[in-house]
Amino acid sequence: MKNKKHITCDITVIGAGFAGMVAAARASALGLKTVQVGNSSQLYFASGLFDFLGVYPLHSRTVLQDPLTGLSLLQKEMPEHPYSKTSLEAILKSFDFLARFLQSTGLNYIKPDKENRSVLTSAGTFKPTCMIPETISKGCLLKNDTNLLLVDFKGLKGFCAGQIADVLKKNYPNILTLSVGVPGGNGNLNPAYFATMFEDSSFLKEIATQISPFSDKVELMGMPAVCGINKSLDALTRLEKMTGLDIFEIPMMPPSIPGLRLKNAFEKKLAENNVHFLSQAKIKSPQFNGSEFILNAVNQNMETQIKSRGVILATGRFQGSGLHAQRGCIKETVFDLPVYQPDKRSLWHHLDFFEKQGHMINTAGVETDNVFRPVDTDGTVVYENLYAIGSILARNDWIRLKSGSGVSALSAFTAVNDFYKKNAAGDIDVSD
Amino acid sequence: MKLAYFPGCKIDFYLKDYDTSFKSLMEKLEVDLVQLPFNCCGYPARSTSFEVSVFSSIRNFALARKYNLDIITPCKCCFGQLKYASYQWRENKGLKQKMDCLLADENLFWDGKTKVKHLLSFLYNDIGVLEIKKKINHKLPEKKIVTQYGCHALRPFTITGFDNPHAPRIFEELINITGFKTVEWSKSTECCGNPIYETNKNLSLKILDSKLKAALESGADHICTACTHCQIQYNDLSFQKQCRKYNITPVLFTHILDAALGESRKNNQAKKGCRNLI
Amino acid sequence: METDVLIIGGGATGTGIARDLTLRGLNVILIEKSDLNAGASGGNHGLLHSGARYVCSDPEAAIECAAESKILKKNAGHCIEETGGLFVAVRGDKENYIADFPDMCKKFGIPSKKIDPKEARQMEPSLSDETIAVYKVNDASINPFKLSIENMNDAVSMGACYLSHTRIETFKIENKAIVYARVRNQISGKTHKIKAKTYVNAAGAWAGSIAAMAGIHISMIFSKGSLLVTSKRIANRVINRLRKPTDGDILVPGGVVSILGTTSVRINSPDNIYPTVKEVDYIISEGEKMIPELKTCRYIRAYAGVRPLVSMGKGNDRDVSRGFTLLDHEKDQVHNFITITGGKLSTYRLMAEKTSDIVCKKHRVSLECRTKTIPLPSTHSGEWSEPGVLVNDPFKPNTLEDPFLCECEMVPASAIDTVVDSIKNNGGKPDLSSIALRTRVGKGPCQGAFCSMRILSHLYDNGEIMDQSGINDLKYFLNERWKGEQSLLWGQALAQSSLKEMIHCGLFGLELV
Amino acid sequence: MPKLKLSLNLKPALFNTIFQSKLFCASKTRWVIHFLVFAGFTFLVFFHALDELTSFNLFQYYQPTLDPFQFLRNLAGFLVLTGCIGFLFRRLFKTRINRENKTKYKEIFSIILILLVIISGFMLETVKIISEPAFLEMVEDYSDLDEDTDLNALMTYWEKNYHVVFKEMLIITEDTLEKGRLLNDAYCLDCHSKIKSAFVSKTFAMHLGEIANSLNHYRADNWLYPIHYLLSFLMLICLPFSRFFHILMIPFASATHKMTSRHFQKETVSVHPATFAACTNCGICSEVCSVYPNFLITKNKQILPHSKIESAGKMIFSGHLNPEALNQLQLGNDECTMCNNCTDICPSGIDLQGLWKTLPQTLQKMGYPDNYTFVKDKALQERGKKQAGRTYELTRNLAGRVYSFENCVQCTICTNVCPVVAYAGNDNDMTPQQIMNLLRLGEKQMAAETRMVWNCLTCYLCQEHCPSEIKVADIILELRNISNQTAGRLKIMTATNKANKL
Repeated sequence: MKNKKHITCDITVIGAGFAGMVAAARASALGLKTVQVGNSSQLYFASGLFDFLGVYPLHSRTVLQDPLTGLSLLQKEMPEHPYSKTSLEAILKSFDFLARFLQSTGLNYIKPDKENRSVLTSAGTFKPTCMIPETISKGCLLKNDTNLLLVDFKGLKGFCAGQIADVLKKNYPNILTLSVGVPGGNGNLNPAYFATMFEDSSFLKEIATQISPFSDKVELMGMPAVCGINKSLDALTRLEKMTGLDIFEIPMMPPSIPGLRLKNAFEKKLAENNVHFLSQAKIKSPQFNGSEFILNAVNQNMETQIKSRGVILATGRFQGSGLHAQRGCIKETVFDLPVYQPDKRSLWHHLDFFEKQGHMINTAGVETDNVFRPVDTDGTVVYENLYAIGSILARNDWIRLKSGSGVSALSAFTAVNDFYKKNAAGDIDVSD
Repeated sequence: MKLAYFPGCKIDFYLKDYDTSFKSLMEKLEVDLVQLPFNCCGYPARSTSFEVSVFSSIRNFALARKYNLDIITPCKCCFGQLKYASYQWRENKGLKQKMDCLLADENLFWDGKTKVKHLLSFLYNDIGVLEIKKKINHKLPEKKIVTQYGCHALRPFTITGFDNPHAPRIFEELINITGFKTVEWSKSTECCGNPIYETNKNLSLKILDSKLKAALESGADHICTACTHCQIQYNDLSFQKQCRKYNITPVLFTHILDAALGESRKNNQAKKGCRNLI
Repeated sequence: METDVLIIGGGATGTGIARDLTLRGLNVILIEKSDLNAGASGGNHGLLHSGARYVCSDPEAAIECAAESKILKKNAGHCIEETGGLFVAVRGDKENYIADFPDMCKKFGIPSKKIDPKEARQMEPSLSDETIAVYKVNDASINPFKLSIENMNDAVSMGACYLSHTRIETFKIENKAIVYARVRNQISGKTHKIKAKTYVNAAGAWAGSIAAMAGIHISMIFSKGSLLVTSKRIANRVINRLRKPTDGDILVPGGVVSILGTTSVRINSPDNIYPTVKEVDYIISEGEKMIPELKTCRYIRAYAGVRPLVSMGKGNDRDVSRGFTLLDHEKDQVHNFITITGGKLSTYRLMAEKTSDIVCKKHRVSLECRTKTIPLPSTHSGEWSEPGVLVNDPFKPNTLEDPFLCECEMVPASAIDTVVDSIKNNGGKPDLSSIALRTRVGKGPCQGAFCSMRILSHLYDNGEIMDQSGINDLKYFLNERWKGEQSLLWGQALAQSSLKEMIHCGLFGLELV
Repeated sequence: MPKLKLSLNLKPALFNTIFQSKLFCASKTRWVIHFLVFAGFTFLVFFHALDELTSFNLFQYYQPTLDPFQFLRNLAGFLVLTGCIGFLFRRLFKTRINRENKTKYKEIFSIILILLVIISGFMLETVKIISEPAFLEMVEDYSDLDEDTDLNALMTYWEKNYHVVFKEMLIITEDTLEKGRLLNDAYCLDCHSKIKSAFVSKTFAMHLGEIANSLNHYRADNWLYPIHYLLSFLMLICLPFSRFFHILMIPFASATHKMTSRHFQKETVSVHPATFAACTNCGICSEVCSVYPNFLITKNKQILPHSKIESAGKMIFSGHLNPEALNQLQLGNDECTMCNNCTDICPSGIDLQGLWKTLPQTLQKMGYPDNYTFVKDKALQERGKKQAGRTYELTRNLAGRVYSFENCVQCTICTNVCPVVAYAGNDNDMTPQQIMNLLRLGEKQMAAETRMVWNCLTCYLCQEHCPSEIKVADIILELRNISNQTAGRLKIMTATNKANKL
């Protein structure tokens, strides 16, 4: 027999990825007693950039400068898409909430603009995105004739300034590169540990002395996104002062430091807001007794019975194990909800990895009503107070559309607001 | 309330202060401590034999069960190991059988009912922050404290269930009621380095040094521990020189709370500990 | 360029011929339209047959296999793991085939030993409990990549020349003989002439189209075989189904994985082949009868190869002899052109020997074949195609100066450098695909998700790549990996591949470039 | 051994030597038994054996046959006797933790020797009491009786009151007794107290019966004397070689033992090897040993302090310890948690903890380093060797079961959060994730021999952060167990090879 524990709460968020975190943030901000279950390490995979809608339509691979035109087209053409369930204002509001929430933890984001921003990645490509951390923001100042210095660090795998420069050479001819030797080790640097070194002022000074010779040759400097974890902006500003350059970070492949910053910020603030977090627990045999959900959060040593009026399902897709693909079909793992999916496995994936329309399997997921409550095949709501948010939502190929964070934030925000409106607040307006 | 006091191997010889202040604290909170002939919690044996380590813990549980007592320990390492062993004992049928046989040889048995509490989780869950706050009669000066959580209580969360493993709060809340103020630092949940002190002292101290630097950046006056091993690590002599350089000293949580609960008349040593702090 | 012999095709046979001929003192150029083992040589089980599989269907091949297997074990031991093999029949398999098997083995001198099914299950716990008969044979597993790399390296060390990414454009034929071949470098796009005394067409499945350039018709049949790679080694020995050779009946251990195959699907062209979902499911459903674990285990990837068969006018592809076809085109009025195709990996050396014999006859070289006796040397750059080489090689406790670029298969930066040097030595251009061919890079569970980027930036760092081609290189490499993945993505493999898509499409937006 | 530095700690040593204070704390019954022997014997040694030096000088009228000396001697003898019987009883009928028979016999020998000395003493006294010849000689020497009747009277009196046994029957009458009493008062009373006080010997004498005559005949009093002397000397000779040595060494050990946690951490520990001899093999240390349960499972006696000190003594003094035993000793000592329980309780006052602390250095010199050092050093020499005929292992437990690590998505989060990877630099080789990959590649043994496995802080950060929820730390700990076993095997192998070469 495992040790048993009982918790009663207003709302349970299953999942601790980006969407789950936003939901828990919103719920706790509204004063709901919140329990969160999941594995927050998924945020190590988050780029830390909040996309809204980057590419639409897919077949023409149109990179959107102005997401709003794309959105209206998408809402017209894809009425089932999560974005089509709500308005532009709601999306902007959810981003706004998110920005304020993160600001309260000391993580500054540049609020959404009318235009998408292009963020340089470590592959030398540009990623269209909407809301970005302040440490990355100066990269948007990059123009074709900018004198740019790209810095990499010896031993930091997967990031080569020369590579980015070579790839960009055609359009950005004035790029200089510099490989900085890291004081106290020239070998194998792991980003998370390396990032902490930037919070040390003596380390910053040594880095700065290597960069300073370039300060009158260039106006802008790009470096891998490893500049500090908990005080990233502070570290970056200090480095800027020492070198006299405008500096921006370039996101690289996971484990991503901007993602880690998000993780820390969410975790800290949510714990302060008294969100009860059950790390790595799994929900087994959830039940609904007519008025509340009874969820068994099981982990190795304990079984926590959660009685909760509402449930937010933010378990993600395959990587987050919200969906599980067997050889023949795709299942939802917690409530066994109906999953919208291609008819057979041969349709799941295209032969070309970079197929422009994207792989069909990425549209699989849970279908919902307008407030993100999962619906049955015939369109009826499965449970009154069960919401599905984030990447588990069907018909949203967020990887291709570059719409991951937007859909997550929007659905989380809408779902929690809806729950609050119906269950706690009466008819108070919760739009703020 | 009556609990079996599990001091762990090190406290008696290396950290008598912790022992006395812990006892004095428990006395003030009206908790009776019973001393049983406990053996090692089994943590050190994790390196050499899984079976041995589990058995060591289970034997302690069986001892406490004999007197129908739950276990309380001030050591995070012991706490973690006891939790871990109880989990393994329950999950692993073959292991359980073997353990049960060995216990029977000594006329002992265990049914899995004994609970183990760490000082902090006991204060937080069983006594309650508000209850303690009521008893505080001595407001301590506003000093800045950073907390050293101690790995083995915190992780793996799915076994210990101590507190949110990524953003724990218990320790801070318990300190903040005393008047001391906790400040944030990046390394509160990281290891102190003690587990490899014997084998790789160099690395062990390097880790400790990085912690001290981070604590300094946060502007703390003291590092507060609630674990025998962490405190022993911070007490390391070669390291203390550096502490003095940075002007940060390690303090035991029991000293802080003990001081906040008023001076104890009986216990001289505990009194001294409190005084040093204020 | 001028040489004695121009070999077309860099598979096991082509490289084998190159080594054989250089050992007999001839000058050789080997051209390959992509890179080593691009065809059937890279798309097979990696099984060194004991011959037992063919005792009933093709005794001739069986005897050849048995003899060759002995020679290879002696001379190329470093490419071979002597696993031993089992022939296993499960309930429902044809009784008379089982009954005939030992006699046939005996008849053709192939050692086999009956084993009690219970004992067999102790030897290989993964075997089904429906097992009814088991025979032990001398099968072994062979690393075809290492084999070709070592053959080529040895040939190059003796003066041969290897040109990768070089495709035959035309043959200039005059007086019933090829005067020169015009070839095009696929990467630079430049063409040039290669003049040789003899031309050997060892293009495997593409032998027909090469021959066609010389105006000769060879009627080829293309039979696609798909294979699956499991994420772990399921059995220690080669496990064959004891029945008439058909689909999904062999499981071969290959280092740390097992390879399950195959299928036999008639296709029209040997280009652009890939395993399909249907094939994958079929192979698993057949394999799981023999080894139930195959139903649930994780698969890393699937790949397909094309068996180049020369039509003899029979019906079923499986009935076509697996023996090889060696054609001296003198009869077709091209005197200095030889085609070698068909056959199997196990007999590649024999095929090379026979071909070289003809070449030597034409060149009036009287030296005997020496590959039978001279062991294949092991080279440093060849070693990295072996899984976990690191462990064999001086294990540096200090990985700081030499970080692993491919974490899954633990390939350090120094290994990449070694391989890059070797590629450059052979006149090739180091890119992700050619590196992956010669190392274990990208063959682990992550299928290139992380290592591709790390290696690419390492190459840029070292100045091996200087321009924008890196992105295309990356895309090409990932797509090649993807072809092998897409048919078996479910469970954890799907989670892994979605992570890969998140990185390369979601973050880097490579699909937009 | 490290540099020896003797600093004496006299007060507790004195206390422990005279009152056996530590034994008293450890076990009351044992203290009682032991103290009986100790007190009795000490008295006998000082006031009886050495009476020429002590008693005669201290007490003017001292005579061994005078009360209270006679009584006290008997009492002391009796105490020793009871104590020894207690000793024997405990050793024969009470099982104690893991006592080897060999040591038991050795101890029993010592006890029996004491018993013999005491018994021979009592016998001597007894035969002296009953001895007619001795009586007559005394009469000759110390009286001027010349009448047969006087002699007869004294004899009668002595037969009655002093239990001398005479050959011929004496006729006892009131008169002769009265006369005898007077004569006794006159001649003997100065030197002979009432025989009652020699309560042990008297009892013996009264129960001798028939043998008494023959004893008298053969002058047992004459030849028992040298026997008693010889036995006493035998004991004296045995002193340095047997358990008796502890009599001298306990004061020494107690005096040199000066252990505090501060000293301990400063690493200024020094243990004089001579203190090993203070060990009486009482086993009390093992009863309180923190890691006693480890012994119950591993059955490695070298976990228990009383075995360890014996082996350590053997190793240091004679070097005659086979590789297996040395390995066991290393493993056993490795289990020690340095809790000071044994040292705290040791009745002999030996600085056991100090010994445990210094033991690894000695063992390392003999080729049995701790496993971390072993793995670390081995990495330089032996890892480069090519393993011939590599086989792939298919096993089934956490480190051997693919299910436990195959879900790894290679994200390197575990590596990124690992403090060892972050701070160890060249001190470390593999990262946690690489360990998982080594396992997947079938290289379990290799994985177990990496430094990472021994550097691991067991802080569980990796496990807590793994998005695939792989039990990274648990696997690493399991590998450490494997490494522990194989390291032991290798050490024995190397040592045996070395020995064979020599």
